[in-house]
Amino acid sequence: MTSVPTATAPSAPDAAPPAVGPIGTGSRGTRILGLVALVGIAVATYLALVSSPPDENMGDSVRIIYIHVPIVVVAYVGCLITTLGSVMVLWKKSVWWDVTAAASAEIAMVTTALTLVIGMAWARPTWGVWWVWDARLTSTAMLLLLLLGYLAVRRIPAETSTRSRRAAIVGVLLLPNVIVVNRSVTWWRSLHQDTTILNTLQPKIHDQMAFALYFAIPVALVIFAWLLVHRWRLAWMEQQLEDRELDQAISDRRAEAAGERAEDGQR
Amino acid sequence: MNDWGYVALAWGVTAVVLVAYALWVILRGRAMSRRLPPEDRRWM
Amino acid sequence: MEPVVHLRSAVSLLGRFPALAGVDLDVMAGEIVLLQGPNGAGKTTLLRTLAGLVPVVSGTAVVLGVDLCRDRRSIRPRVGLLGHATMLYDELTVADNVRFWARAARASPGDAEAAMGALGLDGRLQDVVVAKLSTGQRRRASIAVMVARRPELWLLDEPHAGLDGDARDVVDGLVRQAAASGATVVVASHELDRARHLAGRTATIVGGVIAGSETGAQTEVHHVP
Amino acid sequence: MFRDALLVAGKDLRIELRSRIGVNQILPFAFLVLLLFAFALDPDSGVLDRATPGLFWLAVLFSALLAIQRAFAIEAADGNRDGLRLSGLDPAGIYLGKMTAIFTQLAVLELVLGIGVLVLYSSHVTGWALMVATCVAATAGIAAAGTLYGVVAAGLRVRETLLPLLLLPVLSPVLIGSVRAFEAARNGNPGEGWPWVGLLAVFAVAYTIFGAFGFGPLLEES
Repeated sequence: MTSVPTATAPSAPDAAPPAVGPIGTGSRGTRILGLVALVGIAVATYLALVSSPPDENMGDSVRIIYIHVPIVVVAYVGCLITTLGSVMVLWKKSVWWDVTAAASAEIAMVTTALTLVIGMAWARPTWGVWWVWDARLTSTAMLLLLLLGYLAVRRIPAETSTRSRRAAIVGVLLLPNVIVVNRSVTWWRSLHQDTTILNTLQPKIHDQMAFALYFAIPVALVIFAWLLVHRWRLAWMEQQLEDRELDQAISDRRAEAAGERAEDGQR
Repeated sequence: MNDWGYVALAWGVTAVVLVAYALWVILRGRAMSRRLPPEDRRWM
Repeated sequence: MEPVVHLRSAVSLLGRFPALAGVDLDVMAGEIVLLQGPNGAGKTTLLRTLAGLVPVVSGTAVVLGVDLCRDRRSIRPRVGLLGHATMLYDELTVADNVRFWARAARASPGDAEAAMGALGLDGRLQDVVVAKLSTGQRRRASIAVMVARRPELWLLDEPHAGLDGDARDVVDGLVRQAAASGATVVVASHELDRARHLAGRTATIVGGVIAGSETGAQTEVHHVP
Repeated sequence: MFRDALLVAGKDLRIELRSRIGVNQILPFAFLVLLLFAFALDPDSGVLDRATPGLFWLAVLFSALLAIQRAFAIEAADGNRDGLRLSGLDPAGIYLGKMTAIFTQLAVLELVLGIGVLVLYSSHVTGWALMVATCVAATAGIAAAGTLYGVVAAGLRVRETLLPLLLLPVLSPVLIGSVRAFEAARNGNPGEGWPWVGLLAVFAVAYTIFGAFGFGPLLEES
């Protein structure tokens, strides 16, 4: 017996000829979205840094708020989507939502870290210190740690469905934990100090200032959407590649079994 | 450092981090898409 | 009659490695089947899959009338798995261990005592902490846990390893007795002479695929797709 | 479910009684933390006295990490996780059982540690009822969340490093609540402390319910 029964051999993913068609995670939709974002960024920057007046109390450092608030909104939306996605994974066993939760958690992590840095850059000229044990700052720092924990769970090497279920259980708790931490920290601080510090956050808002702020928030959400789509596609491809490697491993193993059998036959 | 310095710091850090992150995602996406056939990238 | 084990193209993963790459296997009630094959062929994973511990990612797998692709939990109390790991708590005594696992499986207290008796673990040994047992005694305690649970499907992974001659005979006797009373047995063993003597049929597994099955002198060879 | 919980809790506590890891290692560690705090904060300046409630609960939190890791280490030995999955025990029962065992051990630890704090830091207490209620609610919360995140990390190569990262941020409300309640008890106005006990109780109940549902899938994924 000389003919080795060959198992169905799909082309190995690494050895495959360079994929045809356009390369990357972009598409028509994302290019339009990206264009909208770029125009939005230009206008928002002009409104925030040039056309709007300095604040009576804060001076020019009010211009930090125009970027701070939109970034915070993105971070919160990211957490919300992560928790929503985790619920859908547990409920419907959805791969789509698993990838969405992962992509949005990573963006939320980046924007939460940015929130802290921007917040400190604002606190220093306003309050004279980089950090105060204010409820918002403290609970934002805890939010960053919760997100890091979630992403650490995602990075544990495991079979796809195992990983998605495990991450989903941690992810479902993300938003409730953020809320409980935030409430307890607020309650804790409010017992100790009055809210004079917080009052500086609510200045009398000039019309142009309000417009700069309210314009920047949707722009940030467009940027978030653009990032989310690209990150989603990247995560999706990573998952597809893992699945392909698995199919390859299964057919390798079958071929190996067939080969060994053929050797036995020759003996 | 006057107020503008802190404004520049906040805006600068945000710009650098977001651009770096976006670049990372795009470049990794390009590298990854070379290893997959188009049927796995249906958004093309 | 419906087979107790019915696998078609069953694929199971160890991490990201396909330990079972499409297994076809049928075992009827009351049968004793020997599973043989080289190391790394997938014997242990096959037994763990049949026990409902390892998920079946593709193909068909029905054990004791339950579809493992849908529900892996409900069959577990009905199977007994004797693995490489003894699944005993080192800090507890032999009797504590056997009684705990027996009660967990809702077996009667009498079954626990009877199982310990059958494996020579009554008397002085039953109050010894598991950490102080010899390898052979440990194996015996592990077998006693399995026997006490009165499983319908026995999955034995190298049941003779680490046992002396007398204990091996005891194990073989228990297996025959179980099969005679309607239980089904799948046993993976390197001790082919002893195991062939016990088993009515031998299935060979190579590279995560069943390569052939043999009853007495008859040999039938499956073809891989 | 409750039958299974009792069975598992009894088994875990019996293992603890025989191995005495808690008494011989975790309890001494908690005392060590108390001593180290005294070295770090000058006992003569009054800082130590003012910080006592916080130090007590930090010591409990760090010890709880060890107790949770120990509770899952006994299942990791020699395939016992497989044993639990094969056993036919209700996963919610296993969760409640392990949680009860951790709760019991931590309660004993808090009692001994509390006496230690009274003696070593020469603290004086008022408001016993508030303090006992705080201990019960906070410990239940720590055990409930700890058992859930413990099984997430159990059986992984990164378990020692992953568990603190996951668990400590989640337990920060428990730390805040229990420390504030203790301060209220010490300062002689327990009225301020009871709302915190309410928060701790809500936390414990919510995590117990979620944990009872989430434990099964997590036990599978290993």
